[in-house]
Amino acid sequence: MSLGEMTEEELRSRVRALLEEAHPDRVDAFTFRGKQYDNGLAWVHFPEGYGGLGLNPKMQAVVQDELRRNAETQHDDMMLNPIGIGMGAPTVLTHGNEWMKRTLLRRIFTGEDIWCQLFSEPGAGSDVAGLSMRGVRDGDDWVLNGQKVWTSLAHVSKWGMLLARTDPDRPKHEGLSYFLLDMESPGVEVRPLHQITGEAEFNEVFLNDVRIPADRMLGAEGDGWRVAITTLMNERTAIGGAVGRRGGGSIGILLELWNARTPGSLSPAAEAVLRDRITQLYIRSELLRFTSQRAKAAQKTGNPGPEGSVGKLALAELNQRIWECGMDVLGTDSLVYEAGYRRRRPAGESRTGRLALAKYQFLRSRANSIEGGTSEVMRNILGERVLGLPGEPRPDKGVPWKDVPRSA
Amino acid sequence: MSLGEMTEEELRSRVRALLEEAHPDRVDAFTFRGKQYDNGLAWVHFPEGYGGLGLNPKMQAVVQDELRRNAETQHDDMMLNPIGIGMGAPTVLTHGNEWMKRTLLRRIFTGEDIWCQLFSEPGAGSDVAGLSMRGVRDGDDWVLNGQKVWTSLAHVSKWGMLLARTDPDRPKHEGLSYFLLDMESPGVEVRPLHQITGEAEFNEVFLNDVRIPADRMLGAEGDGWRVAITTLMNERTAIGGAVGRRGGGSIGILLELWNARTPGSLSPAAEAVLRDRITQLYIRSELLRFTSQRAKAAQKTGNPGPEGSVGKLALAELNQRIWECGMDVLGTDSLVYEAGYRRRRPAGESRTGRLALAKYQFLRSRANSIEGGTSEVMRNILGERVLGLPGEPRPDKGVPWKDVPRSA
Amino acid sequence: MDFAFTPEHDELRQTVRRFLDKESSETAVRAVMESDRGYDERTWTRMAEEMALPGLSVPEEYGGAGLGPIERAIVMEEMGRVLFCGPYLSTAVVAADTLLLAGDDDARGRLLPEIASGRALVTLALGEEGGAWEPADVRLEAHRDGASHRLEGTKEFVVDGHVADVLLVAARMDAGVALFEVDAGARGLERTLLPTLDLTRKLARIRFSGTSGRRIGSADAAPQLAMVLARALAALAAEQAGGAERCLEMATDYARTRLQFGRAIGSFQAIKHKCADMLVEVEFARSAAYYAAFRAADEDAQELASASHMAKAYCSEAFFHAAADNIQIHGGMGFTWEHPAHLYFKRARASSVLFGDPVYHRERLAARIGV
Amino acid sequence: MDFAFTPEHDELRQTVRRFLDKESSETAVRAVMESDRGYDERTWTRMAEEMALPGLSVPEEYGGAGLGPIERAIVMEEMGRVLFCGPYLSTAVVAADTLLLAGDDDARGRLLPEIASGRALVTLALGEEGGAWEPADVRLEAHRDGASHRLEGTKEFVVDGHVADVLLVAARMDAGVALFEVDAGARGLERTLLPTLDLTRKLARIRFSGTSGRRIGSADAAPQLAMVLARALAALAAEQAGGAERCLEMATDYARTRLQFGRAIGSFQAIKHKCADMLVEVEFARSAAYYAAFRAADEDAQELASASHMAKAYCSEAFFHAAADNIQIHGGMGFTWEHPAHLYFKRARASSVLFGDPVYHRERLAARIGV
Repeated sequence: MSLGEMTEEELRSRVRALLEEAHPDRVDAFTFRGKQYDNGLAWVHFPEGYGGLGLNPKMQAVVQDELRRNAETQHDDMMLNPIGIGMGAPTVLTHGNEWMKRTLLRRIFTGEDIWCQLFSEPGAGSDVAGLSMRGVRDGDDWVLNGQKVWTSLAHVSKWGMLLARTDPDRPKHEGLSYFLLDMESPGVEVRPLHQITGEAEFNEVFLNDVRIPADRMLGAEGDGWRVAITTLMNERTAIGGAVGRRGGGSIGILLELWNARTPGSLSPAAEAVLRDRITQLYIRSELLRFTSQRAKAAQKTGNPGPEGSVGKLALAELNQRIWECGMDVLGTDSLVYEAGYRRRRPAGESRTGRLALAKYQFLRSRANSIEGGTSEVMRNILGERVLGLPGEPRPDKGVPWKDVPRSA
Repeated sequence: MSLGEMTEEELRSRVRALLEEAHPDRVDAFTFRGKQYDNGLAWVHFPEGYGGLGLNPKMQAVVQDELRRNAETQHDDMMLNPIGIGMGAPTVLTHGNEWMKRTLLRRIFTGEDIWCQLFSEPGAGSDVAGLSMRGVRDGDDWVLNGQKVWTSLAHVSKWGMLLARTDPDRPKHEGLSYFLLDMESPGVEVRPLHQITGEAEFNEVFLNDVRIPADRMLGAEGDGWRVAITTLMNERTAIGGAVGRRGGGSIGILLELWNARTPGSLSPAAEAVLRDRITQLYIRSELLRFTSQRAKAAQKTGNPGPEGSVGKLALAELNQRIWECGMDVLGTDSLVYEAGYRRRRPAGESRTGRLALAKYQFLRSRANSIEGGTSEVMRNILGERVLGLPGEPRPDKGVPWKDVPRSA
Repeated sequence: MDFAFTPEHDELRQTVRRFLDKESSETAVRAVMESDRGYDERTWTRMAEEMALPGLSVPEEYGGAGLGPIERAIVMEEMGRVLFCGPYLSTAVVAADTLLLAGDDDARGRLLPEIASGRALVTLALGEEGGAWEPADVRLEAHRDGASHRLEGTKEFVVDGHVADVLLVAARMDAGVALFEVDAGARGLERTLLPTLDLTRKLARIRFSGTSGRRIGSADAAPQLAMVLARALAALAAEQAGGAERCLEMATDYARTRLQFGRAIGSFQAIKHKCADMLVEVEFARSAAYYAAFRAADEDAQELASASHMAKAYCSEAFFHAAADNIQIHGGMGFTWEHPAHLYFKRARASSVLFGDPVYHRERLAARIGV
Repeated sequence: MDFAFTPEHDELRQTVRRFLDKESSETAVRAVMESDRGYDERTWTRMAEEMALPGLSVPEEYGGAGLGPIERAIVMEEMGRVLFCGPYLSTAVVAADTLLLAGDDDARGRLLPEIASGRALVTLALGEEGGAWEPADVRLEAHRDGASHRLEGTKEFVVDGHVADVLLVAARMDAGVALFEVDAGARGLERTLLPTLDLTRKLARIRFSGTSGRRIGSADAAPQLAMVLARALAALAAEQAGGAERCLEMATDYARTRLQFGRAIGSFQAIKHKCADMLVEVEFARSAAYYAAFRAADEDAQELASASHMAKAYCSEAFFHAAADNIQIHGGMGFTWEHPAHLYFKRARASSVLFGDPVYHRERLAARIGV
């Protein structure tokens, strides 16, 4: 029989076989996930030999279920290599060469190699395709120079998915190529990028005459944007997508803060005003949940409407309002920032406890309307793709990249 | 002595001489204003023979003062011919030919001829210079065809200041000419334009093969936009300019409505929420007053800043919020529109009494963010002229008008 | 599952939309709104005979279609889109629910078939001066008089009260608030059509002077009335969502085709982003209305109460914003009588107050969720 | 006449701006905000010796410049623009006013010259836990003990309280609320620097355990304190207006120069119109702050009270909006620690709460105007 027709029961027995070989309760995650990969149970929809069995993606749920049934420990933490597993693997499978698929997919799944994404640049924010990092061919290598920014995990990554400009004479989308960068290469410098909270979730990455072997290019020269689309399509943007539980998330904390307020600290009138605001925020939070539920229901019935597209914009706005309101509820207590602003990698204590979390989120949420597409860009997308309104005049359209005005 | 050096006392005695000749308490407005004009006391800064004495504009105040001192009745109602006096006269004086100045200025001032302005068209709103009304030369006449809209007073006007396209092959600002239209000409049809309140403040004006003698053109052929600027510069846009008294205007009525509310019709909480909203609106109303005062003070000291430019935008927004709040204060009473929607010219009863006025204004105020420059256009002006931000790409720039895409 | 509309639902929506496109064009709406009756009898009859809409949620045993709140929300949403002028809310929604819930078999048997067949218009007379909508606020009094009762007092803002054949009147009695059936022809009944801000929904003041009424249901109908009101809010919210959707469509259609400065105005971010923000509110409004409809459907009284407060509070504001922005985007044209934009604006304003305004409903919701 | 600034005013503004450009650069602000003292002593001394700013509104007889609230508003507005870190608000505004109004010649004579010369930092300790700012809310107690008094209790959010040489403490006595002068070195005094959200203004908690204090002024200082607070609000509002102005400048400068899609981002209406709306709020904020300053100048207590509530309520929100929009317009960059945008955002948030938040002040204003 061909694996394509493998039944659920056959798959379950294959999982039990894996558990005979290596059991999560007895071996570490690295060892177990290696075996899981070798048995084609990492991504069952991937081809045989690449961590899969060529099955329908839905079948992966069967694997996870069987693992949950037969083991206490679950070595399924996607977060151990989110970008590698979420975006790297599908990109390598679709556009990578044989060497990449053979060598890298397994190490991605085991978490041996952490991956990061090197697209954004200081001069290319909303306009990513306008990026400036230069890649020049030199013998069997490409030599790269320039700076990337907003790179999560760069400081612990082995591989970076990098987009660079290899032909400035073509219009911006057409002059890009896509590389796999060994983050340990000479000339790669990673610096923490501190944000409003003092913490550094992200990095700046500087490339100074970094050499990348030509066979580390994904897709053809000048075909980088198409490859980048694959990566971005797989960006696991939970933003606005997840359906939380009632009173969960930000609004839940706000309600806790409200109910924990010091009696008498507010006048009855001030309480009434704040209560009306909080109720509005509660309603919006619920409606955001319902709207994602509608989106999911519509996907099932196969005719998804606009309800799926509004989440990111609405969530960013709502989250900021909620935390602003939280600070108003805290009143003078909001003058104090107990956790302090220490310049370092994200640490727990700024988010432990309702109070610390509220203050941290008040600051952190300012990024919600910027990261993963600014609210201005989201409104363009809603206006143009969903409502069918015409785009703006585009002075950079069809113009050689080198001739398009850009920030220094 | 030349009149330029006429002293205040000399001017006052000249006014008293006029009063000997014709006294407001004894003669009607038409007769009196005729004499006032003949004595050069209509617009003292106009030249002799054209209703003025070639004096400093400031001296007009002296005339009005002297008239108030010596007469009960004041024949000074600018509203009897607002567009003629406010915009027509200066335009004629600056760009009109001798015949126009000799014949029309006096009749404007006496109110014998009411004037209207024929610029806007259905297809040319924010983009007035894009207007379509065609003017074609035929012998000694121009033949005009097309439609104008939003024309106040057209139904009672003798003369219309009309902007038409005489050269479609030039870019839009360069192909316009400016005409004086005798509203009684054959082919001119005036239709009332009813608005949200049912009333018709404005008109639509249709021109069907209307002939205008060539010597009724102001400025040169193709020079119409420059002439139009003169007209628009003199538009007496009180909007946002006037400094009202505390608690006057819209906010005053809102406070009256609030204090006249039925006790117990609102819960204490609802009262607190509305009170906070009303207080915010009160604050904005005061700040709008202060800001206009600052503008006036800055003009005096001769270094006006941005404070003068924000009024129109702020007032439109504020006025709408105030009347929305007024309806909320009225609660279920806002379900009723006592005055009814009768299709006719503006009539008093829809605005008599606090209640009727509030409901009328709630509807009428929707136009505040559209008439005299939409809020979107005002934001462009603030952004570009005040803050110096760059303009948008302009596909119609320098393109022959006939080649610029436009609405049917 | 929540928000899972069936093919039958979509079919119903399409049928209703086709019917309304034919029967409730802008011309038809303008004609009817200028009339005193405020609806077209032929259309209403057709709606009953061809579509069975008046009896949509009337049980089959009473000659209705026996469908539920979800189908009703779909119908109201479609009616809201075209500002349908007719006694649907008063008769087919509020009155039908009142009779269904009042627990009076005799009244049900007499009146529901009349409603379903489109022969009778029935409306609930609840609100009074000062305009509170809760049974507790009823001041109109009923006194026993032999077999029947006599009603004394005035009802305000009674939807279609000037044309209803039968009035269901909430009146105060010692035991609490009870419901009374009053014939439109009864003596001592004075009905005044109010000059409404929103011409597309007629309201009447009804004065009762010793008017005789027949009590229906129990001596204390407060709980039933609360349920009737919650379901009415859900239906009204769906109508508002429909109105908001239509405003967004009008605005975007215009923004796509209206050219200024050589560009479609919809290509300017000022307009485009206004439309995008409208879209978010419209989708939220639909979520709110649908959620309330689904809660009404599974008769979860507690959750329905919260959901209906939520829906009415949010949909009222979303519709008003959409209607106001639609005028703004249309510029001067949107401000004229000839353009339909102002009709939506007035409907939005009026429906936001009918059965309680957003602040009122948020206050009720806050109490329920313990904020 | 209102809002008529003289050439001297403009001259003062220019001088102060030049001084601050030199002494309070972003680098300087960052250095000082990271320090515990929270200000640069050399800058403060220079501010006294070269500019006579600490004593700006101290009468000449006490070694001050004898200028008034208008000049002070100008200085605060300029300081707000650059987020000047220093004891100006605490010492030169609030403490100086307290001493001026307390009506205690001896205290005036001893302390005002010290303030004017920049030798002493003085601050008013008013607020307490729960954070109400009215004399009526003071709970800290003072008990007579021979010639002096003993203070018992805790003050919160005392501006520059950790570095002040002298504390002016509002304490409850049977007669009402009185003011006490407490030496920073006094026994039974515990001062804790609070980790503030806004690093550019330091706050301290001060615990008094039988600490001895010398009473200044009358036994009931409530009216004086109310006036001190009103004048403080006017000054703080001017600082907020200055901060908002600067945010608008930063945003527009960036929008002019930052290119995306081959265009300056300021040519996109999304950004351009955001800036235009900021401009309106900034101009309104200045109007509010200036009006309060002019009312403080002509010592119209009633009108000043309303004006200061108005100014603090409005300028707080205008500054916060401007600071938030400035971050948004700067995109990712505006969210980094390296960029100054977040410093304004935190200052805006903190100053909107200091001495009462907008809802609080609107409630007070409503009571005054009878809404």
